[in-house]
Amino acid sequence: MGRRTAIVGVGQTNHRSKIPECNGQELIAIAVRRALDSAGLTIKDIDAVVVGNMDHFESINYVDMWSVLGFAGYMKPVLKVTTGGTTGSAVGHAGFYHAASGLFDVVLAIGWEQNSESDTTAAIVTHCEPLIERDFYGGAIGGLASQYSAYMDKYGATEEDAALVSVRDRCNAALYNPYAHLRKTVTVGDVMSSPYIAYPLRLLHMCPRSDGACAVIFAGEEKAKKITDRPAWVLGVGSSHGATYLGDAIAIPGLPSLEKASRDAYKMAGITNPFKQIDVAELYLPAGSAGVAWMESMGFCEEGGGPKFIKSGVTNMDGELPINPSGGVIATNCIGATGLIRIGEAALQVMGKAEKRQVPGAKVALATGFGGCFWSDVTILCSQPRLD
Amino acid sequence: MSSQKQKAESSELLSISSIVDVPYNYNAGYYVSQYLRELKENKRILGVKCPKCQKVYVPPRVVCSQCFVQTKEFVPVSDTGTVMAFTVVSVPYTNPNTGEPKKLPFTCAYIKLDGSDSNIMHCLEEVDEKKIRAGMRVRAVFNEIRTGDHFTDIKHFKTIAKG
Amino acid sequence: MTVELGNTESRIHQSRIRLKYNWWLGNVGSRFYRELRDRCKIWGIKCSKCQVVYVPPKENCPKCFCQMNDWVELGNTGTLITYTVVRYPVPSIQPQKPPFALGIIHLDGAQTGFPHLLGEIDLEKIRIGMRVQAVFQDVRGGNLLDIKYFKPQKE
Amino acid sequence: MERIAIIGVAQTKYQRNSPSSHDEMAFEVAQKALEGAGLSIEDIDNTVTCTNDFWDGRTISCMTITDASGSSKVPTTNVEGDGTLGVLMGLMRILSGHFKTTLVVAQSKGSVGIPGLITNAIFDPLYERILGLDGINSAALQARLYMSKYGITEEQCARVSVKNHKNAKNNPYAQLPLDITVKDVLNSRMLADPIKLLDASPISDGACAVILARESETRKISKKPVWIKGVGHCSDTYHLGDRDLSDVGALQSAAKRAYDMAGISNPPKEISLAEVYDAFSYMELMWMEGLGFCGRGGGGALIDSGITEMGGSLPVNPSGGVLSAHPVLAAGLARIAESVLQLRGEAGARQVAGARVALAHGIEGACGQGHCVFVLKS
Repeated sequence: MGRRTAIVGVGQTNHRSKIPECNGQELIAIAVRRALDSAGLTIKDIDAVVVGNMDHFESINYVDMWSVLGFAGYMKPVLKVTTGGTTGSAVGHAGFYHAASGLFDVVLAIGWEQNSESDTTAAIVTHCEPLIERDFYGGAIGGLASQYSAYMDKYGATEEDAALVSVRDRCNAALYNPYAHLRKTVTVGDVMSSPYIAYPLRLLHMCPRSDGACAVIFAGEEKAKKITDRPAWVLGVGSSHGATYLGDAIAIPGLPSLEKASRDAYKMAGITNPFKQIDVAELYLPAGSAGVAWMESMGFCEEGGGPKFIKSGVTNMDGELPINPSGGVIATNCIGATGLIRIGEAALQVMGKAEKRQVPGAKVALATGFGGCFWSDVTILCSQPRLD
Repeated sequence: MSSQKQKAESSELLSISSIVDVPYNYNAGYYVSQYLRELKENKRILGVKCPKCQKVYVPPRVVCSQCFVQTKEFVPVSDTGTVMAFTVVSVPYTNPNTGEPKKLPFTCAYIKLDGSDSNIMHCLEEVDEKKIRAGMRVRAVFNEIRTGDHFTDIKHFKTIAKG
Repeated sequence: MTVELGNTESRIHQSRIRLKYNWWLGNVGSRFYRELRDRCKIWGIKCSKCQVVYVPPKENCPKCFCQMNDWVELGNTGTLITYTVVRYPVPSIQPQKPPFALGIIHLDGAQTGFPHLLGEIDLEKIRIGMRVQAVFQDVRGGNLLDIKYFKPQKE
Repeated sequence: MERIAIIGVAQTKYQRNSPSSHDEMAFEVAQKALEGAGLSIEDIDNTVTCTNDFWDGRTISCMTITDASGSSKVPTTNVEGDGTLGVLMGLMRILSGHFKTTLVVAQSKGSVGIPGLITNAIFDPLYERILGLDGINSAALQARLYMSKYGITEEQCARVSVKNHKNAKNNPYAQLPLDITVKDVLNSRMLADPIKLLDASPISDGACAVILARESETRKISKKPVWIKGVGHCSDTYHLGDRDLSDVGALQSAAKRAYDMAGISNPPKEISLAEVYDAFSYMELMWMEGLGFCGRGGGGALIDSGITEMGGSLPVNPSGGVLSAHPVLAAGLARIAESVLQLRGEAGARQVAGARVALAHGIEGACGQGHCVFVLKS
């Protein structure tokens, strides 16, 4: 039977719009070295590696093989997991399954992207079915914008509601997170006066594209306890990746995949009242709109209650459920790393290592991943091996 | 391939630039081939029906994602439908099919055709977001010269005037 | 209309993925190509722990993960480890019209191989162990083909 | 390790320019694997897909087969790599205690793209790609070095091709069942010395599916379960020049892990048959050495001895191997599927009599940089 598993180390680069002083493998090495240092380990202690990114963003085929130069993977077990925007969270889950299976004790999970090497939106567009959908998809921005137009229509939400999320995340990044890419405080007025890039979303509603890498180290129970006094225990994982055609997934004003993935993760972790039981959340919100429309999917508010929930301020740093102390995806989006950064940031919170962005006393953290055909991954981490 | 200069000093950082150009012969398979043939020959939009839940999917596909049974029956759906969601795309990007900049703006719309239970992605003639809303009724406009290509055989969807 | 699998020919939709990429060389790779471009010099980098000289150089030792900073200037000559003569065409990626020769060269002073083209050579008389030397381009842009190819070294 | 079994397998017929789309192929094998196991989709509680964005010409290529692989309603992940690694992922998901039954689906359509361009993208864009390296000519560099170092002859490599194409005649799924002679191989068109057309695997379309289950689930089905006794995977370093291309250390390490787990100390004696990833004829000889079926450099003598022929003491690639059908990603999964058929005694004309323990092997990247080895037992 499987065994308890925890996160024992987290490392990430200082994300930027471009990092020309590193090639991709050197970028990975920075994150890996920081993760190893944070756990007091060396690369010799790593039993297996999982890596992920998107092939066409850097045009590298078989990245698992290429990436070994980023962690001296010579004579190590390595494999690659790629599921679109959910790649980072899927890599994290794969790291968890590696360790939980008992086949490997200490497992390194790596997500990375050097988006500055190509035209990210063009590469994203190629994820559409090439005969039916590719020509009219406006990239991830277009999908999110379409979804929010449907949400606005159904629940009367506004562009300003989405701007509030953008302001929250951008300000958190600016004030608290030295690793974030965009570190400038903005106001709702700033967001609303930025130009539309895909109606109803404006430039400052959206995430940037970033260069960066993240590494998270998972360990089985026995090893985890030896490595640190306070690991981040993985209590729950959930994942829902449905649909082949975007047409089947987008024209729905919520995020059914997130609802399903969080339900599975809550069940596994024993969470019955997510709003009360979760202390902090690191959510893959690629646009401010998602921070409004998807709140109900995790059970944080009632259906259509997103705007009211955000306006109440409970998700601010001093609120009852702080969301994205790191500044989230709207401040940093190195796509293949993004989902793993959410897991890493959530782990830092429950390990009490989140420094200036620490939510005091955080014990239970939620991390999500989003991508592909509007897919979701959910991870629940806890400072203890089980909920009280 | 060529190299690009970043800075003209001793710590000058270089990069390798290249156009990666990979042609693909995407294979439509059986279901989508039928769909494209009907568009071309009969200006007709085909869906496929799940024998279990009776849902109609456009474009046709081999399996019902919910029931995991093979679809067995093609059914024509209407050329009219409802816009379920939309966006007017104005962010510049490269069209990966050509390597050239994508022509902007365009309206990406998710349309539920009458008689279908799924949404198809296509473009609207209208590109002014103030004149588009979810729930709006639209009709397919077919190209006179059709080649069996979904993107061009249906030229776009046009707003159906009220009344 | 019922589904009759295999009833029609599949439609083939010809398209492509055509995108421009700009891969960063980083500090180490930039220095390697600057030296090649500006001074026709080939540099390797040595792992102080493994005592192995790598070419092309890289920041981290591929075997022990040490950060490497010990640059070693290598000669323009070396020994052929292995080779092949490519006799089939692949559109757009081949540096020369086939047939052309590829080899991996053990540069003097390095412990690893350096893959490159072989030129000024009788394609039927290449052999493992032969001595070769780098021929540089007259006009160099900071990429691998600043070395035109390796040719047999005069005895 | 808890006992995990393979309880269902299915393959498409492998062919060039298959009329089916990716999802149609994936659905065909997913459905056939379920039917073969006597299961319905409700019995599957998670899936793993194996797809590749370059081969498919699509970012997030797993999306293509999400519905068709039954992944829309259960947790799924996508291993972008050989099918053997997909099975490893499926296995770990079950061993974690969170799942009972995993459906693994791998597919690829080599005929959609241009393999030379797609495999060129395996190489480092900074230092290698500009040389026009691809899957074939990099293998030729490896073959030349390996053959020269150990005195392996082109005839010995040709014999692998003759054997495997002949074996393919007994495999209804194979793409290239051929009656050829060593002379035919030697006289076939030179691609990149020393690799000739008949030393190389074809361009193929195809899909393969495998169902894994924990022991408690195997009681529900009538088919004889085939047990996963050992697994190991390992990678060499990346730059071609940094590797000793004649070395098989990564395979030795992967095999050792799998053998240790399975309790195998004398592989040639204890293993009944092997399905290995022979993308090129010389590879089968090299992999034999790495798997410990003979000593280093003994691959040539091994094929000469006839031991690896059908009827020999260790038949290798009774299916015809990858030389007879090479649907990238699905190819390694097909090695597992074929091994399962052998251990169930359902391999038809290619059945190895009395097969009890089988080895299935997949590779990853250029020149076998990565390897994954499975030991299976009836």
